[in-house]
Amino acid sequence: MLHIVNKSPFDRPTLATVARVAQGGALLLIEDAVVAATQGVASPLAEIQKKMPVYVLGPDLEARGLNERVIEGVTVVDYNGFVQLVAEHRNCQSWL
Amino acid sequence: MLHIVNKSPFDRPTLATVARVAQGGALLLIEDAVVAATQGVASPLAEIQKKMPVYVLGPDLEARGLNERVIEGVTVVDYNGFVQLVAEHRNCQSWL
Amino acid sequence: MKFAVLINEGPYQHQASDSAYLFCRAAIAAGHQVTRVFFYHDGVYNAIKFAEPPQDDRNIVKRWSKLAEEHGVDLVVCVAAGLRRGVKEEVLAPGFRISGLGQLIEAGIEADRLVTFGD
Amino acid sequence: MKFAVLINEGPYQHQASDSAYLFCRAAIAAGHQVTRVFFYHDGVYNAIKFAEPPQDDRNIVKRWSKLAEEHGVDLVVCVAAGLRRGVKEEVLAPGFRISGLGQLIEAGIEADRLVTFGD
Amino acid sequence: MKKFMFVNRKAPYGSVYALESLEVVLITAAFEQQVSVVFLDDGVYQLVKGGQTRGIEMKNHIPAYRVLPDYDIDKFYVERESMEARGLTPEDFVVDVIVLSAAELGALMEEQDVVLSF
Amino acid sequence: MKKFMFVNRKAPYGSVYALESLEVVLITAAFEQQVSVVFLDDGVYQLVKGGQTRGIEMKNHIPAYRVLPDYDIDKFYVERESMEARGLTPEDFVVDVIVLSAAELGALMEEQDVVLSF
Repeated sequence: MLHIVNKSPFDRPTLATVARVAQGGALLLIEDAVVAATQGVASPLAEIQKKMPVYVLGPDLEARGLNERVIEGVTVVDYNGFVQLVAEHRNCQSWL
Repeated sequence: MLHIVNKSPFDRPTLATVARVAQGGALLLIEDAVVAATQGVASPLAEIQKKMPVYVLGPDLEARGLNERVIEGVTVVDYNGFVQLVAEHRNCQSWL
Repeated sequence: MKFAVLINEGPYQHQASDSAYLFCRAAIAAGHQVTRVFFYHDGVYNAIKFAEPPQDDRNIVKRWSKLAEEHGVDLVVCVAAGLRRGVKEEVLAPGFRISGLGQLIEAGIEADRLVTFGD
Repeated sequence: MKFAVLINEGPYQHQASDSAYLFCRAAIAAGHQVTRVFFYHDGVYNAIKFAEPPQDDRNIVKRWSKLAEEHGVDLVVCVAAGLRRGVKEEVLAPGFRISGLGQLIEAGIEADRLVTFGD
Repeated sequence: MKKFMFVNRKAPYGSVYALESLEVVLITAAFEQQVSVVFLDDGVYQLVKGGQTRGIEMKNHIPAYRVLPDYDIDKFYVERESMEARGLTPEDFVVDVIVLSAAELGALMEEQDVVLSF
Repeated sequence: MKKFMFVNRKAPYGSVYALESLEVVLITAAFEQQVSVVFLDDGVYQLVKGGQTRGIEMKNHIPAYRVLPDYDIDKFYVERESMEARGLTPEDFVVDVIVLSAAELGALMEEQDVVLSF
């Protein structure tokens, strides 16, 4: 399952919920959630990375001026990559 | 200053921010924030109560079926009380 | 006392408009004056006259129009936020008018208290 | 592959409609089909034809209309959510149609993937 | 037949998602799919009984969950941690629920064909 | 003359509040009031320089903060804890900011006549 998160870990508990609930597949960070993948931010992302690969949407990082701060082990994708991730996984869940 | 909070402490960091920033006056919990004033919920409310009186909007508690769970030391007010609180304080801040 | 109100969200999706309305009504009942309600961000959607909620639900748009009619509350829809979202004269319910952000600042200057409702 | 999309927020206030649009465009460019975009909750505001954003900003409503025209994407506005908020035939931009929630469930059944965008 | 899951994570009344999610679930009944409805995080407040909405002049939609089993929608799942953190128990809810651990809920989610989140 | 404070607590682009808050601040300049603009929680991301919005097809409004000092709006306050928790420093921002502790910010807020929160 592809887990899609769009909220900052500072602003919502969403990423913590995913860390608790999600059993596998992959995680894609979009919109305000991209801040979770930047240096110096403490978030449940490290825990999630033990369970599944983590992707982050490049255009959202760039818009926020954060593209040079991405932490190691997170893969930056564009919208084409977003589409591919949805296609590759049997199902998806947008954690609203 | 009257501090007005409308979000659940489980869903947003707002109440934690108020606990950190607000220096005095009073706090009014409305809308989804009323859950912070109910039994068995761990939130920054206890810390805020050391600094200022805390009020909670009764109609919002009743709508959510939580009116019999209000913790001690929090005063339940109706919309009339909400208006009075705004009038009594020199200024107000809705923590959106 | 003179109150002004700022509403940042549309009707139904968030409780902001409901809370603001019940606050205004209580303020008026207590003898205060609500000089202006300013609708900003998605708040501009509160002015769409075509709204037709289910019979057993409250009609948020009509409630505001009625408050304007009965108590002279000035309902101002932000022109910039409205244009962006398609809330223009063509869709405006009675009692609402479209004007600039300056009306919000003016309300803040003239009222004794400005109370914001949003998400 | 057949994609369906659900949009739960209006234009501008949240990024949901932007993200959904860029996702749809990328999917079509990659050779996939976007069968239906269903607009629910405040998502119904994406269909208001009167929207007139500043010249230097994107026009979210027009973008959706164009996608429908050029790629046959079925843009469905939820009738119940639309009535509640005043988004009816009178305000509908080209390419959008109003129908029931059943169209969302049908899209979920028929598409290979249903992707949701919201707040 | 597909497996549909509806995920509710927001409190009722503060926003419309709880009500409009319920409206989707009701419609889904007509399509004879396999439906499960999940409540976690603040979504568990959507099931708390005894609410009186007169004071906020809204319609109380929560009792409507009780009619869903008549349409063969009776799988209501609540995540244990979310429930306990809010001082709630299954007796507080308007319908019978199945309490799941976070891991159990995650596994159930993996099995779904369509997951809708409100 | 009244003291107006604008409080920004949300990240830019994910929602419109950052942009439309800036539009209010710009208008306020014409009214010759005492204006301060505060950034805390995710609002501090509104000031991060170097953003390129082409990929999301939105307008980059953040450089517009640079024109505000021309209209005598130059009090930009950032709360220290919010900034540090996000791994940011004053060098990361598009304008010169005054970094305040939470308590200092709270005291400044008490002095205001009108506080607008977006």
